[in-house]
Amino acid sequence: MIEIEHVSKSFGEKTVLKDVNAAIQDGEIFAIIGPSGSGKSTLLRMINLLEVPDGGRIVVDGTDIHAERRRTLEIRRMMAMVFQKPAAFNESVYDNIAVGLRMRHVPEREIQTKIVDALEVIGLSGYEKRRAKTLSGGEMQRVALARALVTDPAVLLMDEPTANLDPVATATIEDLVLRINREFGQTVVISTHDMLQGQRLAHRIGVLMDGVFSQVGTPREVFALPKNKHVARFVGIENIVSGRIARMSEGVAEIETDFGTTISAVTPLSPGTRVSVCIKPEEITLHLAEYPHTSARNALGGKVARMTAFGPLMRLVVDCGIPISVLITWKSAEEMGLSEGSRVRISFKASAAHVVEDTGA
Amino acid sequence: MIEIEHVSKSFGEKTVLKDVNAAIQDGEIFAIIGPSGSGKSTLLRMINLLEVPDGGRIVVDGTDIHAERRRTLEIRRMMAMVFQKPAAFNESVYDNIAVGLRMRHVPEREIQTKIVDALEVIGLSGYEKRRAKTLSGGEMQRVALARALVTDPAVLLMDEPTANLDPVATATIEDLVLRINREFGQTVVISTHDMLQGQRLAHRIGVLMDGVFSQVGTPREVFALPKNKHVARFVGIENIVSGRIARMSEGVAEIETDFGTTISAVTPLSPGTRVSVCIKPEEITLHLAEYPHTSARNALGGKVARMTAFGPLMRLVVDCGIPISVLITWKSAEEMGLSEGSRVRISFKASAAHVVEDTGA
Amino acid sequence: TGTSDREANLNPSETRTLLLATTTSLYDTGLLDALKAPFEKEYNAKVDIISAGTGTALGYGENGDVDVMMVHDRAREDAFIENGHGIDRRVIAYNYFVIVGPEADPAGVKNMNPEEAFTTIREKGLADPAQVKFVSRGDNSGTHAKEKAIWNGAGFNYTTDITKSGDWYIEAGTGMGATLVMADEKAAYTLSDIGTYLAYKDKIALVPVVSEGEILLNVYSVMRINPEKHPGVNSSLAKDWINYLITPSTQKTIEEFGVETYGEPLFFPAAGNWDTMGVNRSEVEGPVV
Amino acid sequence: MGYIIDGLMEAFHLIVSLDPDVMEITVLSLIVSLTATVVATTLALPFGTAIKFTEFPGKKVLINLIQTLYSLPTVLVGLLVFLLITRHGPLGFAGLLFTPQAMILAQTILILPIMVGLTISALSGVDETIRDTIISLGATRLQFLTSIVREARFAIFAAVVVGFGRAISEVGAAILIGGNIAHRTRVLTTAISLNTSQWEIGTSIALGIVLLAIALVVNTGVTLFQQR
Amino acid sequence: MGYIIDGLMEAFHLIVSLDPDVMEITVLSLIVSLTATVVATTLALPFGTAIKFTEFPGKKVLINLIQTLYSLPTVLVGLLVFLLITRHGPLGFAGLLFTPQAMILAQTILILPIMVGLTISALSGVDETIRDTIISLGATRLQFLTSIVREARFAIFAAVVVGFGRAISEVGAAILIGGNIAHRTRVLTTAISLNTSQWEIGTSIALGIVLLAIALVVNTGVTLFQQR
Ligand SMILES: Nc1ncnc2c1ncn2[C@@H]1O[C@H](COP(=O)(O)OP(=O)(O)OP(=O)(O)O)[C@@H](O)[C@H]1O
Ligand SMILES: Nc1ncnc2c1ncn2[C@@H]1O[C@H](COP(=O)(O)OP(=O)(O)OP(=O)(O)O)[C@@H](O)[C@H]1O
Ligand SMILES: [Mg+2]
Ligand SMILES: [Mg+2]
Repeated sequence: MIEIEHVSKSFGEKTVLKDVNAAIQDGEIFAIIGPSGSGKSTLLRMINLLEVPDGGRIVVDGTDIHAERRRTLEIRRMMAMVFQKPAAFNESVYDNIAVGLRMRHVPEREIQTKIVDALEVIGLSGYEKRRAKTLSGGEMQRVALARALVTDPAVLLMDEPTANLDPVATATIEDLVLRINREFGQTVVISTHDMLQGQRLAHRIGVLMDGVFSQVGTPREVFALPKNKHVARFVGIENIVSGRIARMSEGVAEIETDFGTTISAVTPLSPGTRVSVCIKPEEITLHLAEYPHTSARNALGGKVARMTAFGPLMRLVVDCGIPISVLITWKSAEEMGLSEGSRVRISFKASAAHVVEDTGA
Repeated sequence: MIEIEHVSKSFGEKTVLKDVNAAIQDGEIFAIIGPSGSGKSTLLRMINLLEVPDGGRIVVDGTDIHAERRRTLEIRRMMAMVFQKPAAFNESVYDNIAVGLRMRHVPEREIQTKIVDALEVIGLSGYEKRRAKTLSGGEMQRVALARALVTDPAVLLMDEPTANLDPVATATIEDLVLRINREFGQTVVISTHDMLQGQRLAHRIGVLMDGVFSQVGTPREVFALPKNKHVARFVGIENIVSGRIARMSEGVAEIETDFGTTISAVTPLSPGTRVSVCIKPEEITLHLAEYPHTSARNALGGKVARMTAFGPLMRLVVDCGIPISVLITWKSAEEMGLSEGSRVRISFKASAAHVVEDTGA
Repeated sequence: TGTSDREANLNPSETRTLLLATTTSLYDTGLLDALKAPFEKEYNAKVDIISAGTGTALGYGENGDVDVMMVHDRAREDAFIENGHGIDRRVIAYNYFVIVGPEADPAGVKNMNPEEAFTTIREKGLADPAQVKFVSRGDNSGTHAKEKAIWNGAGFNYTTDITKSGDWYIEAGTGMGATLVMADEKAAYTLSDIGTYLAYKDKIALVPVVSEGEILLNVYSVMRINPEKHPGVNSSLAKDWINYLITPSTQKTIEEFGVETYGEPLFFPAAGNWDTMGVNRSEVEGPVV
Repeated sequence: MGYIIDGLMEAFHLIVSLDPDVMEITVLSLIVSLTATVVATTLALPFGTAIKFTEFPGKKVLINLIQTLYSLPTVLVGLLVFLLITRHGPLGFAGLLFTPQAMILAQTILILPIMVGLTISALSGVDETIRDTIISLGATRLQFLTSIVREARFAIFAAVVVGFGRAISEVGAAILIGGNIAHRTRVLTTAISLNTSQWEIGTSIALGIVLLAIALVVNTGVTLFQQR
Repeated sequence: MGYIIDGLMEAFHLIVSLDPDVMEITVLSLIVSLTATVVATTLALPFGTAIKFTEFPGKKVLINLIQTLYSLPTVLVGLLVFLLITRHGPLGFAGLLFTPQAMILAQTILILPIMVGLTISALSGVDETIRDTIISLGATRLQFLTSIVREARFAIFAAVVVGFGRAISEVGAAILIGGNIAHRTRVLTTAISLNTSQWEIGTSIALGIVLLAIALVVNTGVTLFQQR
């Protein structure tokens, strides 16, 4: 188990981590997401003993790793890290992957088998003799992963390991990580800026923001029920509307938004509270303006302001006084004959509006 | 205009580019996508005169750039490149961004204004005095972009410029690129492994595979009508079924798949041709098994084998003899009460099945 | 043990070794090489010669790092012996210093006596330093000591009248050879031991202008390092070496040395010439016991 | 140990008393060696950069030869320069022999190979990505040179310090070319040699300490400069 | 120029004829300087690594002092070693004066600062990410040392070549400590000095060329070794 307790870290004047807390279970895949510069790499580096916290401690299997200097090597050898900027030794790919094993005095024959297998898995068979410095960005990232994996670490730390990989290669790597996690119960701590990757891989996600974990939870929790509007915005909830709870009726809150409209939503918060209402674009149903009113509590009229492709979906921005993003399938867009300027109605259930308290900032 | 004509390149024994051809228009945003190691960076580096083609030529505004050595500097100065592994000069962030301007003898006062503006745009205001070597991965990537942009290049080359950025920062950068492209008519050549980014940004996309552009076209063309099954697989079309055109009836081909089922599809190919049928997961409609038959030509029964989150959507793998991926909204999944093991029917229109000829390999 | 030979310590089967320190000008004549071969054979020993500046050579001696010392600077030898470092000095040979200068002899000192010549050079040098110059060893070597003696003999105070008196007087601070080369380059006068001059004669354009005069006498001696002060020096072999040098046959070798190469002898044997050199007879002929 | 203590005391005394003779030779040492270092650096930077970043046949051999010249004995350099500037030599007309200028020439020749070699070595330490970035940003040849040198500045300063160290500590060429003439071409090393040959060990050590002291001052200056 | 041509001819003759005297002093030169280089390298690698990768107060000052010692005049080193090993010196009992062993000692001391300094410089050229990677992979102290040195090997070999060059070309210490005794402590540089003092310029140049020739051989060996 990796317990991160009140960890803080500053570089010069700049405080990067204020008070980071988390407990990562054995065998868990824990993803750290957060804006660029929020300290993801710093945190991973501290777990890997490459950086020392200014305050707090990191406890691995009961050992305060930064305090027990005598056990440093042992602790490091049970971990392996894949760096965000993978460094290539000025050697062959083979020798690059072999480094960790040679340090552990693994017999050369075994090393060879392991490396051949690893190269196979990462899709770089036959690259043994290549000078690692000449690899492409994605190739080097995979070699760095192989270098970490061959040491069979109990804890695998990965800092944006697929940043330079295309979806197909990424899928391979993710499958690999999932497999070793399942088969060998390896603990994996991964930082990623790929929200989908967090969703696909992680058992739990920690959202690192402003020096703390703003939220730690399952992917569902984080993506569907963000704790505050910053997390909400970061995880891609585009529709965030500020307002105040005006009253409660039948367990449903009426929220007066700052734009005049009223939104009904389910929330335990009491009247008078200032809140943000988060509505995921995919939770919104879109109809042509003439469509009969639905049962959904919330319905707004508007005009399609922009239509853009969004992978398998189409993203519409509907101007209802405030711009609201809506995701629909290409099919329905086509069926409805939508185009920019079309008059539409959007609606969403009271339960689809996620309400979070506004706490300053 | 950048004309890439029969360009080839080998490193030692390894042929990376065989015969690359493309014409990139002035003011166009051209995205290069392709698997890791396919030569995207190499191609960009050749346009930037950092690498010399073994064969073929690259013509920029009528000049064969690798032949006219006298004009090298002039040509380089009309371009700017953002490297995949951005290099930081061992100086402050300010000095890092100023390099290109100082080379062009821009007055220091103007440099200062430009840098302050650029830092503002990339979200790193106040970073002027930071040692660039200590920046986080994403911060450095943005600084490298600023370094390129401040020189006001006519051609902007970007090698996976947002690989290390979170979606929010990515969106900022993309907006920036779109804006300068619109406002100043800058030509942009970008390599990316982010399919959505290709879709969002590019006017046209070139798919680099096996040393050639397998397909060049608008995002819609590339993603909806991939030229062959490799491109199809690469752009994320998960359902690719091999078969043979058995007969044509009423302009619709009956394709006998290698798995026994028959698929109806629209195609100009003639009977007897071996083909792959590509069906995008989002084009497939999913019903509970008891649902009355639809008008769709193709309908198959099966069982839900796996359900996984896919961002705003849910991805199901339905076992219909062959595994078929289907994307549906969380809402419909919920409404239908789906779970792993549920018996379902999938259907798709004949026009939704994209047929490509199988040409060996 | 009294004669704990360091060579023997390193390699017991090796022959005994005598460490001999000497000044460069003597070593460079090749005389010592000529003398050591028969000695090595006769005494089944090895003679290792260290050549250095007079000061350095004496320095090695003061520290007891060598067994035998051969220099030509009586004043400093006396001090050395007085301080108890050296004993059993024997004079083995002598010759004369020469004042050399450009063929054209711009100061016109040819055939003057040394003191007169020096006086004239100084006078003309002060008047026209572009034409008349003097290069001094300037290194407190035996030769330099002699030069100072001549200046004194001519009635000058060396430090006040000569050094820093003008551009004509060049204090080189190097070896004899380098000084000769410098004098040649600058068409200047200088004082040289005859051995070095003869060795350089073909390479430079300087000619002897004054070679006679008592004050030019140059006496070479040998002494051993005092084993009481420096236990461990190879004392017995050192005695053998000194005695070997004063034997008539060795003296004859000294007398003949160089004739073949230079057409004239480089040294006069000490034997029988104690008067000329102004030393005691015992210092020339008395065997060391 | 006595000598060393003597030497230290004497050095201290010479330094605080600003002994005029010592001052004179110290200043000359500094002038000669600093000038030689500056000249050699000025030559080594473009040469080194050209060799490093140009591909030509025999490049490896050339680098090997340059490295071989690290072993150039100072006396040999002295001799070669002597033959060049002696009255009868090709440059004899200039009357350079036994002048500080000639010593500068000799020391420049002496340290040039090591400065070129270490410059190449320093530039090799610069990441290729930095090189690409400089070129890509549209550098002229000169801008490329200055940018890359700037990036390698720590290693280049190390090379400069090595060059200066070799120049100021060498004696073979200085004595042969300068002649160790008092008040004219006597520098610290030739003075140390002279004192040693006179077995003035205390003074030799004192002068050695003076030499190291000025080297310390120069290096501190260089270090502060490079950290600007 | 005549002398140079004479020197070249004589060098050629000396080399092809395998002149036994020249062979002897060449071999001794090689043994002394190579040994000193090896010893200094063996010391410089751990020292340099320790200094580079440990933070301690006064680190910058220490590095500055080490760089200052690049300027150590060879004569001064000779004197200090002399005072150490002279009969009445602290190590006098060992009888090291006028032996090749003592010359090795002196040359080791002479080149140690430059080798430590250039090792530090070489290690500074290694990217921090490489350093982190080595540590992260679970290196022991020794493994860290060998890995980082391996990664910096080109720059370290450059340092070795500099050290060897300085060792084999120095004469001040060799002559004071070795005494330039024929068949015992005469090495190439002391022989060159001797010949120069006898104005045998042709022979001096010839010996200088021989010296450069063996430096070439050594450097080529090192180059080939490092490219393995
Ligand atoms: N040595 C340093 N000196 C000053 N600031 C530093 C230093 N190292 C890191 N930082 C700053 O600390 C912050 C956190 O850096 P870190 O690399 O952990 O971010 P990150 O979350 O991994 O970002 P990214 O997603 O861009 O990789 C950044 O703003 C970075 O600029
Ligand atoms: N100097 C070189 N020697 C040998 N092979 C090289 C060299 N440089 C590049 N390659 C190979 O050329 C291929 C193309 O490299 P390139 O960097 O262009 O790929 P890429 O498409 O940008 O990949 P990625 O998406 O991983 O960045 C890679 O397989 C790479 O290993
Ligand atoms: Mg990071
Ligand atoms: Mg690439």
